[in-house]
Amino acid sequence: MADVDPGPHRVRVEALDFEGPLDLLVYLVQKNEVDVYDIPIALITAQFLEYLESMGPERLEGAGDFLLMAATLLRIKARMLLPRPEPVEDEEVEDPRRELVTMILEYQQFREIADQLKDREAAQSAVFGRADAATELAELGASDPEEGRRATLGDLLKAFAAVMEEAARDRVHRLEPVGVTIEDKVRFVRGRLRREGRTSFRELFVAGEPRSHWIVTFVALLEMAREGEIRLRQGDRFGEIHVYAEELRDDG
Amino acid sequence: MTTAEPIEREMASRRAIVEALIFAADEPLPADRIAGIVEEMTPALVDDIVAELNAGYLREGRAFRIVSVAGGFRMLTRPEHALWIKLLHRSSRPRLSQAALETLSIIAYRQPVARTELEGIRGVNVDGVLKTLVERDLVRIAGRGEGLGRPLLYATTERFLEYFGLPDLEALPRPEEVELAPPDEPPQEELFDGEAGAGGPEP
Amino acid sequence: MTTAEPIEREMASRRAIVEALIFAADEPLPADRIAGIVEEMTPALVDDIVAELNAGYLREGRAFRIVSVAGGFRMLTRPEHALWIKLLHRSSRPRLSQAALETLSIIAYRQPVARTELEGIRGVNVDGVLKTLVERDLVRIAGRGEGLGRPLLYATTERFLEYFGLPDLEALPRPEEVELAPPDEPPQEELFDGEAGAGGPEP
Repeated sequence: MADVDPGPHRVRVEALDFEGPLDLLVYLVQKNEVDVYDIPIALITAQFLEYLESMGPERLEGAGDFLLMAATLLRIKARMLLPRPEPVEDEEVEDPRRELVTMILEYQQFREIADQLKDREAAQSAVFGRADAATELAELGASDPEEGRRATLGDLLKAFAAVMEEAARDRVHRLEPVGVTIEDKVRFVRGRLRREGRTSFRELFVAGEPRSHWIVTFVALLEMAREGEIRLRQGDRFGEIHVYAEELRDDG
Repeated sequence: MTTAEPIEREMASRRAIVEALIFAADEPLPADRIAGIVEEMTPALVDDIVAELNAGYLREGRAFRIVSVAGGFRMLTRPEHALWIKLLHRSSRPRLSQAALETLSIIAYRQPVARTELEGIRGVNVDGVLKTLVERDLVRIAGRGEGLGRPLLYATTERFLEYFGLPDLEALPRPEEVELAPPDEPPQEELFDGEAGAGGPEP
Repeated sequence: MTTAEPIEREMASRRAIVEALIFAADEPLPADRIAGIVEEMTPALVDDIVAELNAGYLREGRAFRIVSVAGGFRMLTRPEHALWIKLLHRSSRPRLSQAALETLSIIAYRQPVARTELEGIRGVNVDGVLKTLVERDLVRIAGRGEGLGRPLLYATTERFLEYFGLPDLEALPRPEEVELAPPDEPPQEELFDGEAGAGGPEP
């Protein structure tokens, strides 16, 4: 475009940021205005390496991909320097650059699609649905507000990772001495029941208590239920469970 | 559309803006909020425009209307259509609570699995959740275990695969397969441009 | 309401039901789901009614319209009101990064596709991007490939279509006709391992 072309060697790329080695290659091919089917491999390789050298430490985590491409370029360059064998009849001589060309063109093609998707994304960001729709559906009884949005595979994976991490953390707690006995918890439950006659199941599991204590409470409750000392009742299907003292029980 | 007076066009456009705002709002929209956004608009004018919009909806037999509730204006379906909406959503894909999702994920990876193991991992009672998952045909009883009391074992169903778009159970990714991202690389940053799409409509 | 013929009234009421269902839904609503719950309704008739509704909205200067997206219908505001609604919502939706867009483009055309093929084309590691795309429900795991280690295969989701406002995969943007190889050379298949992606629309 410029009238005075400073020459292809002057392409400066240091300040630019690239998505990856192919992004850089496409840039170099376009900037040098060379034919992608006849890439001046020595020139492009030199500029590619120049960029690599200029990469600051903050880009180092992606440097491996660039180094890999640099190695490919150097290999192609070396093969280009080899004297070409006389073409044998019916046998195509493979251009060492062919694979590279295919990679560049293919990448370029997908980048065009990405650009078009980007335009579509921008267009979509200008239209809005009813942000209130989910609320209205819940109000109409057409969906349960207790339930989350439609779960995806990603949600499933995340849930599993979270729950396993939590369980692993609890396992560490379980190694600590329990420090509470079933008898302690039976007394605790009786104390609650004596005061109110009934208690909510959930409230017996004291928040902040180690989970090992909950297990002891649970075993204590099972024991008491087996002995007929207490009765467990659930209001409705998913409702709260209550613990009642069996009235006729003569507590000895 | 062509020969309208400038004033009329102006009114029509302000009417459409008010309509767009009430339509897209995620909560009841007070008149003064609208007046604060649209220039040369007053709460009283908003009230007039809403009345005009509602008259139009009625005239055209639209299925919705703008209702004034405590906090402001909401665009809602007319009550006579509620039945259809309920009917539609009875047949829709079930949604899952966090508790259901967690339990389901353990069943998916550990199947066939007993209730006690599920409770051991989640640390809470899972009876209710299990029941819902079975009712929704995401989980099935797959037999009985060997141990004490021969506990029921749970596994996922065909419906489960369909729900998560999986061709078969084998395709369920192992957590370590998807967790390959190096920890120093925050994925959100990688997915999104830093400053993102602020600003007005695109050229 | 007044002297309309029974048939006309019937039509008007069915139109209102379709409108109510699309208005109330919080995701794209397929025509066959509407047809499935309303008597004597077919998907083709739903299409006609939607066209009629849209003509009415245009005539009345409504701020919204019904758009065909991700295999269903969704009621959305017209783009000219975007500026006002963005003022209302305050925070703007973040846009996808270049890495995410490029990865999505390849998945869209090559699905189902393995991670190695994505990395071969992009020339960079895609672990982090893939994980986040799955979490964001733009990409799903669609099975496992045949090759060594049975790699996970990735495909796009319905959410992907909705995000980009595409009615279906056929509507994906076409790249400019770029020849992948000079005309006298064999086509690209030879250059890739056989495992590559079948299925999906051709670029």
